[in-house]
Amino acid sequence: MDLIAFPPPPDTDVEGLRAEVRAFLAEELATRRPQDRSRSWSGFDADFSRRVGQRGWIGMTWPKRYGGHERSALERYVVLEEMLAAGAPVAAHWFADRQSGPLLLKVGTEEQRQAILPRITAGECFFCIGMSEPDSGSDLAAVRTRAVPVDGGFVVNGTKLWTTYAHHADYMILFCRTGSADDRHGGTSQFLVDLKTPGIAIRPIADLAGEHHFNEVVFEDAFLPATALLGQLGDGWNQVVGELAFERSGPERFLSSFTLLVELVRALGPSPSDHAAAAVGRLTAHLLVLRRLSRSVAGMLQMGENPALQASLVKDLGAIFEQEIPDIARQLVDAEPSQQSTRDFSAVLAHTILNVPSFSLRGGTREILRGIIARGLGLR
Amino acid sequence: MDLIAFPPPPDTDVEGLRAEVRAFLAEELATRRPQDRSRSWSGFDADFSRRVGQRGWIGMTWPKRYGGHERSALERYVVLEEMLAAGAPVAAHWFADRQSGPLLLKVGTEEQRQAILPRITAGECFFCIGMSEPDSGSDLAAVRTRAVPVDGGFVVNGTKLWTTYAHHADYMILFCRTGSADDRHGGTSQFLVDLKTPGIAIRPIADLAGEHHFNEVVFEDAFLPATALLGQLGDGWNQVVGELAFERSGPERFLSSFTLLVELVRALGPSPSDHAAAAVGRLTAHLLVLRRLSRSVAGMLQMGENPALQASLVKDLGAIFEQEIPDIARQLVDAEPSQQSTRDFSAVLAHTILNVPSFSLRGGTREILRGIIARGLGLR
Amino acid sequence: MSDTSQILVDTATRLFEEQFTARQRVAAESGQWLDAQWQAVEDMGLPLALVPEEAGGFGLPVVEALDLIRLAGAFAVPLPLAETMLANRILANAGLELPGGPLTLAPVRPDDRLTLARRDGGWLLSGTAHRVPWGRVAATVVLARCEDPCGDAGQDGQSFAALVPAGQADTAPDVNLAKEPRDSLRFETLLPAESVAPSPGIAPAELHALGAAVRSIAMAGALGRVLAMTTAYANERSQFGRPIGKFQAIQQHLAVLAGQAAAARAAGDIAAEAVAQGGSLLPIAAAKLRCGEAAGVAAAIAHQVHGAMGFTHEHSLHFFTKRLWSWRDEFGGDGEWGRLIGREVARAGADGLWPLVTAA
Amino acid sequence: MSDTSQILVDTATRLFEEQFTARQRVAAESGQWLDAQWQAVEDMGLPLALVPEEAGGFGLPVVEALDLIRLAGAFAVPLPLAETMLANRILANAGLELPGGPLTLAPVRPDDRLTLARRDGGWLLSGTAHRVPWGRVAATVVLARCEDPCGDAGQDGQSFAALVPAGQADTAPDVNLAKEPRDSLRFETLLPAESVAPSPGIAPAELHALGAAVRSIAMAGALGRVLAMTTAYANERSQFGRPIGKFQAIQQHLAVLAGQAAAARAAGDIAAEAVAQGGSLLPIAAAKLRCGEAAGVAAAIAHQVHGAMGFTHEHSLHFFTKRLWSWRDEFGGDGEWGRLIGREVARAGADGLWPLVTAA
Repeated sequence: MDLIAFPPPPDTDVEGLRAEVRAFLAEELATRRPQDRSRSWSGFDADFSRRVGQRGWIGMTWPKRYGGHERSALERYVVLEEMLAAGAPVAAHWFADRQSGPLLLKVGTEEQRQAILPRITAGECFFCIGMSEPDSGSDLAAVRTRAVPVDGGFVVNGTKLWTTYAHHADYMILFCRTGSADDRHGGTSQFLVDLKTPGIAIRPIADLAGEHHFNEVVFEDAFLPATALLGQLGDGWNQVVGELAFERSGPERFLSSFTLLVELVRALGPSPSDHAAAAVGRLTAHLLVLRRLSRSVAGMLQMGENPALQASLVKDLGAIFEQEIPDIARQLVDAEPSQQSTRDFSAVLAHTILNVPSFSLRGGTREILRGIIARGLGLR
Repeated sequence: MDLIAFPPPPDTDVEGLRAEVRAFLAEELATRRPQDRSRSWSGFDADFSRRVGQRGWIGMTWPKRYGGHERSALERYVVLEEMLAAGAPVAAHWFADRQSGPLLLKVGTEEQRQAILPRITAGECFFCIGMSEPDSGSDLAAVRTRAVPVDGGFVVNGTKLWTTYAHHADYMILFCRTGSADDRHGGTSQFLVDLKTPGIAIRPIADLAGEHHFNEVVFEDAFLPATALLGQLGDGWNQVVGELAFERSGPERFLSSFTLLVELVRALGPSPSDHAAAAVGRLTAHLLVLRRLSRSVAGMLQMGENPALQASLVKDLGAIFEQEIPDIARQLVDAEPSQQSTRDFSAVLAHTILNVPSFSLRGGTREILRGIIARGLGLR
Repeated sequence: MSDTSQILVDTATRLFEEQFTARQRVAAESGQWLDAQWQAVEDMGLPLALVPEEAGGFGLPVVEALDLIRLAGAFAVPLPLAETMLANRILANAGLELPGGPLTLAPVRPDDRLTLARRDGGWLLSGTAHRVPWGRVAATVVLARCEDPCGDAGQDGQSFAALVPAGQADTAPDVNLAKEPRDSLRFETLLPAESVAPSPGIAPAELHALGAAVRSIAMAGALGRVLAMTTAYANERSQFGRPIGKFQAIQQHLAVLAGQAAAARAAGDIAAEAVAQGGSLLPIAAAKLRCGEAAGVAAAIAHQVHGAMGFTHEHSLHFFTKRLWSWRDEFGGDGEWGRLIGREVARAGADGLWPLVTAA
Repeated sequence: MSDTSQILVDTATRLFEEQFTARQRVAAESGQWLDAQWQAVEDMGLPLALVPEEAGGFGLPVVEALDLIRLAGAFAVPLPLAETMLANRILANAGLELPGGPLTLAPVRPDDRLTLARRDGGWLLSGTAHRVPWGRVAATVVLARCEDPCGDAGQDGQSFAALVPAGQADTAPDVNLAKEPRDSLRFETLLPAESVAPSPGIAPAELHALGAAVRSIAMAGALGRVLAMTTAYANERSQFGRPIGKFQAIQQHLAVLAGQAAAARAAGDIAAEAVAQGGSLLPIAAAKLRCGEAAGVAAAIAHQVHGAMGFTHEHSLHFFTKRLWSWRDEFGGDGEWGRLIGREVARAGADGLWPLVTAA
């Protein structure tokens, strides 16, 4: 396999849809400030998500019988990239649209799908992902949270960490141990957890800027009915690995700092210096290439291929790009970053500087991704 | 130990000496073209070295009884940095002044010292270093060249590689195996080898630009007298490691691309753009800091300390600096690099681009150095 | 280092260790003024460390006094210690009385201009100074030009130092990334004659350079701490069955971090010596630029090694990285100082570059 | 890809594999013209790959024809294949006869200007073109403005294509880092009427962009080869008792190299599609810049992994890295193309940036 040859993205006509989304966003976000737009996919707005659902833009590729719209992966891609480029607050429906819904479609029971998927597509049912734990970050197989079979279901004990928006979510996809701790991969399973279940406590974790997105979710003898099991008992590891290509190649992997690039262009004005023009031109060139790579992976996913390696390449390149934007911006425009600034550029710069460190950690650290790529090259 | 706190360099008055060296170089190098200057410490000129020796600038810190001048390490430093900044062809006396002479002083016999050192300081006896082998680059302990004791001396067989200027040198400091191959460190020794010894063949190895600096030196039953042993039998590893601090912290570790920086300033002229000024200013700032770090290590060496870790830090930072100069220069001045160009900037750029890859390989690869630093931090 | 200095450094280290824990830093971030801590710092006399002996200081060599600022950086001390040290030095230099209490400096942004004019036997101070450190709580030592009418001072255009008590300016609060106050102060303030004096040798441009020097030194301190924290974390945190510090990828990162910290430390030393020798601009510019660059590289590595843990408010890493990300742009960012050096190089010309480097 | 194209690619691969070994590359570096190899390439018809069927080409889709240039890059083919392909296309486009043999293009530097004027029933070509690829051996297809007197052509200022036989210009030889000829040609040359024709749609600026596109595509090919060579070397070379590819530090390097090679490949594809669709400037500019940047990063890693071995002339790595270091600056470097894109972005404005990106 030629790892570096990405096939051309599907040649789908999406410009009508794109215009529709732009018109919708122009109206929805008319008053959204740049510093709010710069939150990118961590902006949460349940009402906005409901309206997105009403437009048919959640679960776009899913079967109609589950509330989906049976559209192509590239059409979904267009909606998503337009939302991210505009800085729309997608977080409420985001995790379900990207990961949880597709997982339910792939391994869920008919009952689970019918109960949940239409509510997701309506923008009325929000998900969070319960993967990481205090001692299991990059080393996912080290999870200790455990579901023990009991009469009629399972009892769960343990602690999940870094669970984004658990405090607003209806459900968690829980990844935990159901077998022996020695069986690193085989002894794990996934569950569909209603967060109103007794025995689940959600505690905020402030991030370095003092904001609350993360949570610690503690399970203390939480009882899950047998129907909460998602997929096969003991198959959790394989199911999770299958999600990764979906998680690592989307436009969210290179557009997280895009608002700052927009504000940089605004601050530089219509007659940038030669150097500023070259710097912005370079970033734009990177963006064009990343977008092509990412759309190519979307096309591969649509064809049913497993572009896990290509997705890792996109995420690694994308994170470099997202992280260098604030470095470049602050060299081109003289401004001390301040989240409280009344100057858009300064406020967006501040938000971006404080957030970029996470871009090469979330969804697989840079070192883990590069290890995966190296293995793909035949080095390990 | 606080690894990152470098003591202030000794406060030695060296400006008189500096002026002397500058005057000497101004005359000696009046007609030397920039592309020749850009060879930095790989420029070879035996006549020039003899005149440097006549000025008392080789073996400056060595005892007078061996032809040295008993001057301070900082005085030697000044002579060296002036030579390198001017692009003087120092290679002929360079290896002996930096490494081989100090090694002889440290572990040589009185006979060896008296026979060799005065000729070095006179600029009439040139050295090369026989360390690397085909299968022993970073892994020096893997050397296979072997000296077997025979009546009255040793017989050497094996092949040394990358031996810079062996084809012009009088002597080689040979590092080879004298004990068991299982004893990775203990079974090695050093020898002072007269390159006119029968059984030694020197073959050129062209570098990527097609130039000849490197050699392969093949020993076939070459007989060395017992008096060629340098230091203790079996002590080669410790002796070599002791050389490293001398080899890794000098101005040659950050001035290798300096000629290009000079030609860049010339090409930009008296009124650079804001961006060009900032870029040159940044490089100059790095240079000031590197020079302070390097002179600090010179001071530590003079005090008899063993700043091996600090030297590794200087070399690592210095190589980054030397390697980024061509990248920055080509962004600031529009010129296609060509070694045959009649335009100085283009010719110097070409030479530098072709040579910078070696700067993070020679004298310990970047990865090896960083491993040493990590160990110094307590990580291994 | 002299024995006195070593004792001072040791005592200050103990003080900072005792007084500044995460709890104080969180309180300061939320906008609280740490009065008890300030008193402790003041009781030890640290704000006077840069004041000459004849003006009531304790005659510490300048380089050693500035080492306190490195220490404060290493403890993320959320107080205007560096600002007060500099302000007291400027007051003493101008022969004005040292008021005690926290002080700050203005202007700190290169485009801000403050002016003084004779009015009613005293002085009228006018103008706006942006992003003044701790402007909301500290008295401000202002450097201003005397403009017409200067009256009998007869020194139009000369630089004056003036002491403005806290609360005498229209204050628009703002902060840096570490939530340290960086406030806009609008002055239209009558000052008594005894609060104003000529400030020989220190004009606003020199103040800017002094500020750049102390921020460089503080960055060197913070970077040393970031290196120590990150090394310790790499040895503690296990993944895949061993400490992450055993992985070569992490080791290579940490070696780069150490290099940046060492470069910043040397740059800070360069800046301190330049201040001691009278404030030569080139080395201070180089130091500020180099420390600012080290700050960016080092903070990125530190967060990468700390992983999600370092991204929480609970972990202390951010107290240092947020300061580094702020300080690198205060008193002139990399670009501003780089241009200054680059223009000096251009003036010296290609063949003057090396002499410029060895003379700096 | 069509079956015909796949057959062509496979055949060309075999040809390049057979014909271009280190021996040929060394000979070319020493200044030798590889006539037998050129004949083999020409016999296969590759120089006509971009010529429309009606003008004697074999009607290959443009994107697939350009893939031959990627292949040539992957084999460091030391012949003006890309130049001849483009030159034949320009001649065909202008309705001029295709002469066969190696061709090149001029001008290739943005500041060079060539002019044509009517003279004695033919044309006088004047001006100097610098750094013309293979100028010393190839016939040159020139793009020039017709200036007064244009005579009955009556088209002052229009762009004309002209074919100048080899050896008709004053030649000052020069080379790039890979020792590929890059010669200055000074023309003061009378051409017969049938060698000159209007060149609708291709002016010197478009020629510059076409050149940038083919160099991007060639860089993508060379980078793929560099990745393969470096991966293989890491698996072969042992240090400290195991292949260096088992060390995490080397693995992380190679992953970065793979990312750069993938980005360059995608950029090359973007450039090829832009040429196929008529030569839109923005994607070509982006491609050239991105491939040039990848070239620098990737070549540095490749040499770092290859160690001293890759620094010898005997090892083949340098044939590729020297081309990468040269090609990134030919037909416009990163800065030139970045400025072009950046100015287009500035024209579109902040809110026009995203629409510009999705339309490109």
